[in-house]
Amino acid sequence: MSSAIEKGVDGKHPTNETDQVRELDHDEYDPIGTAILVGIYFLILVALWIFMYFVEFLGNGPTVTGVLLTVVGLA
Amino acid sequence: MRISKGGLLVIMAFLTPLIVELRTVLSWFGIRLSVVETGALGLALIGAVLIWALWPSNGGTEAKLA
Amino acid sequence: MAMRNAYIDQFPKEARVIRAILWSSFLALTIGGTLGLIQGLHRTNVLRFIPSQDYYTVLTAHGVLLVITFTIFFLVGIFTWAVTTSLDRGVKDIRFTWGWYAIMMIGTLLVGVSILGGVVDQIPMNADVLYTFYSPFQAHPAFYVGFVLFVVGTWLAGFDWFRTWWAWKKDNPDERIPLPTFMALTTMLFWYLSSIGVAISILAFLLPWSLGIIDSVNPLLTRTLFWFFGHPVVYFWLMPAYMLWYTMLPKLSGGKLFSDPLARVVFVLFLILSTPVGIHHQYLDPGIAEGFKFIAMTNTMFLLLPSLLTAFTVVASMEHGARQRGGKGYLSWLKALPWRDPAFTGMALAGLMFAAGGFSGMINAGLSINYLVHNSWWVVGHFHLTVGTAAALTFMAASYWFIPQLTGKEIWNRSLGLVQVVLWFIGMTFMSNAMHRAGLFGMPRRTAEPQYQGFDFEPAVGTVAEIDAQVALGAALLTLSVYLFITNMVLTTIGGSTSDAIPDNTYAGTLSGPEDAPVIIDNLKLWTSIAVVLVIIAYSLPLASIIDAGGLFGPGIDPWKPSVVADPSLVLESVRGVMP
Amino acid sequence: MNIHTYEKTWLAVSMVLIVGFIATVTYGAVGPGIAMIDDDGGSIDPDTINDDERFNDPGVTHVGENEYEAAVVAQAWTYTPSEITVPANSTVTFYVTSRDVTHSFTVAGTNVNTMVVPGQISEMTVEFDEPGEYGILCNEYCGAYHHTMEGKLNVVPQDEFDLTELSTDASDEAQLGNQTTINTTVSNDMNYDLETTATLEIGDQQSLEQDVTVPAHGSETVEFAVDTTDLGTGDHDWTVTVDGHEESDTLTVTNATEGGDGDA
Repeated sequence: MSSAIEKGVDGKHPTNETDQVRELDHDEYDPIGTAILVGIYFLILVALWIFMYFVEFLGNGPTVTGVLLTVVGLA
Repeated sequence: MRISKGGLLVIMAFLTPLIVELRTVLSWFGIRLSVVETGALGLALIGAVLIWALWPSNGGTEAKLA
Repeated sequence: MAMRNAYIDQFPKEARVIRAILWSSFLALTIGGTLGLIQGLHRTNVLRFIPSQDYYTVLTAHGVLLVITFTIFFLVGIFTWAVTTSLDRGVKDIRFTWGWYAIMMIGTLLVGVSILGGVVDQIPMNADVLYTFYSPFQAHPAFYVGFVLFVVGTWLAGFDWFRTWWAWKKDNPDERIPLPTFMALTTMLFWYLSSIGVAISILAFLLPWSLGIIDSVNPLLTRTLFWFFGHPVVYFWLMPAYMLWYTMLPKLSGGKLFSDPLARVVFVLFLILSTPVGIHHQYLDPGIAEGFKFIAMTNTMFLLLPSLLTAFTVVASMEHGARQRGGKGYLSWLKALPWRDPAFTGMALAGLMFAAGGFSGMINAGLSINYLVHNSWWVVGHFHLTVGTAAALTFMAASYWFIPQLTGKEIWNRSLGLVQVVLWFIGMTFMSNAMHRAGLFGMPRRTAEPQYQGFDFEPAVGTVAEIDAQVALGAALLTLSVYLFITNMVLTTIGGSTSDAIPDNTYAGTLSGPEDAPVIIDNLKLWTSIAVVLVIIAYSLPLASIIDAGGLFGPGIDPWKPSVVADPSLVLESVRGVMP
Repeated sequence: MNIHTYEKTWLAVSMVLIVGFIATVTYGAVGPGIAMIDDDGGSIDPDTINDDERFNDPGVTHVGENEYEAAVVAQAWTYTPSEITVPANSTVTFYVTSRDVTHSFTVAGTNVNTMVVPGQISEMTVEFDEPGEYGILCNEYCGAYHHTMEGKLNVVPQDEFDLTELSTDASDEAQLGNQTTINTTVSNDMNYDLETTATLEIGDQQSLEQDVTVPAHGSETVEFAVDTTDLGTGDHDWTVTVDGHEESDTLTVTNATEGGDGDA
């Protein structure tokens, strides 16, 4: 419950949580955990996109196609 | 307790999509689980998480020594 | 008595309006959620107690109440909080604020009554036209008038915030726009731009047509104008959730926002790109050239960028909080987050589900792959993860923080709140997973009975019965979750005790503040101009060719009033009648 | 701007993802040749559908060697024709339009899917390689009985496919001694002439044959003259067979004295 209990000074800028144990500023903070998590998300996105497009979609029987004969004819 | 009660609740909730999707993924490898089997697998996973979470964290070192 | 500095102490008059607005929102959520359960059980054939033709009245009400009433009421409330809190000044004239709220309420009532006419014989109205109201379906004029009033109310709300900001700017000429105000204003700017589409569609075509002033409309034109507005509206629902993720989640995690400049860039990108994408809802429409569809896809794909950036910034801010609370390791810091807080946990789980919904959205954005998923149940699974979770669950979770701010009372039962948000996550897992999978084997959306005489669906995994069971289970859990939420809110408001322990009204500080952002980012005129240019590029040629081919008022399209419900066998007779 | 290295990397990776998505869709267009529904079908006034050359008799037409056109009219809550049959190894161009509200024409479990907007004609070309049976459904809400709107698409082996249709005009009753005729109109919707033989069998007693040539996209009527004297009184089942299609009915031959004024 403590997370919601704060002691603000001017009502505008939040101050430390009561259970905060240290203060990290922008320069000394590398969000390595975040990098790992979004990296995993990226890999899931790529894998699922490939699966969806090439297996689920292109493997899903008849598809609407264009008349490519003119293209072939020109080539 | 190795984790807060809130954290434990969230982990157990997070198992739901994992178990549901695991069944779909396994079927692509020819392993078809029935609903009951999936439920049993889910309960086993939840049990495992509970045992992990409730294991006394200071007891862990003793177990390692033994 | 200790000095308390909650929102109600700072802005008692505004707190009253916002309370009224949020209660309108919660009421819509409760009714809309209940209707969702009726649909979930009916479609899946678990329990059918309404005639199937009334399903569409229920569906219209469910859609309108949840994606328009619930979400937009919540966001005008929360944006009023954001603007007043971050500018540290009240609205200019509270009567004006009550005024636009009243207009939105009148609009809602008109729309609500006209939809209700679909099932109540005593009301001589009908609006079984779903929330998309595609012509030649024709609703009662009250439906269109109500819709317009509601939108006009939101326009006035935006004006309210703009003039509060203008007044603040006069007093603080050299200061950067505070982030929450920046977010509310950029959101409103694309809302003004995009709602022009639906305003033209209704005021120039549908309303005069329903009043009998004109006798035909061009269905493709009104449809395109709807989607001109219809995709930006999803960002209208989503932006308040983003604002809460940027300004509240870091604070609730015990940290600071990782980057204020990037948050601004994200909102500028939404302002620029939200509108010129609507044609991606019309990938399978005849009458629109493939090139225009490709342009819409490219814009849509680039619109992924601000959401992907948000994922990083918000998670990094949470990680910052976790590490300040003693979290360590590559991923073990996750354990240090305040999981017992329903406001935090609800928003975090909403963000997680949005990551999954983001993926199905990427599929929806793909031009050719749309053949696979268009108008299937997949799409319903997708938007129940986005508006139905990213927005709805974030709003509910945020209420555990906001209602104490607005009432000065502690939440009646915070543990129940935690159970409620977790229950939403579990229910939505079952429901949306099953919907996505059903869409892949071709089960359509928006249908009362997806069982056909001449063929059966062939699921890749499991059976149709299993899919149905998952959806029904999910719908039941979600409805239970809504009831737990509303119970908690009611008991907090009427039974809760006024407390001195309510936290101060604050939002997250920043690790990299607005001083790191180039001043040009705050130039709203510049970004709005670019947005207008992009809209002109994306829409002028498609609209011109639609009008050129079908005429401004269409090729003699007869109105179709869904209230005229005929027996199918009679209909078949009439079909034979018109056949040559 | 003070942007962290990790976030810059994520920005770059996100751009790669976006460009990759667009590249995949572009590949789909030039590789497998997927085309989107567009404005090629043109527009139409729904009130003139019955006068339209393509839609006044909707159905399948043969237009080239393995090429067919299928015209479909959607209206609440049915498709005309409700059952479409095409041969395997064919290219079929669908033309679909709506008489009333917006529908869809969706072949369930495939990627054949289009909106059907009144005033517009949806044109899409599909290659059918394998025989199969598919359901057609409407996935756009079209009124109170939307959920009942369905159709059928049959892709049959090439040797089982033709576009021959019979319709027969014959009397049910004839007087003994009189002649009666059984007229069968054979229509041919292939784009070449159909040369075939029409056969009439009455009970086990009579079998008549006639050679017939039905022009491409045309029809021809075959007239069988039946002599009732050979048949005798009573009920006689008859069958006309043309190109594997059959039409049957029963002819009742009555006695002149019992049969009244005898102008049957």
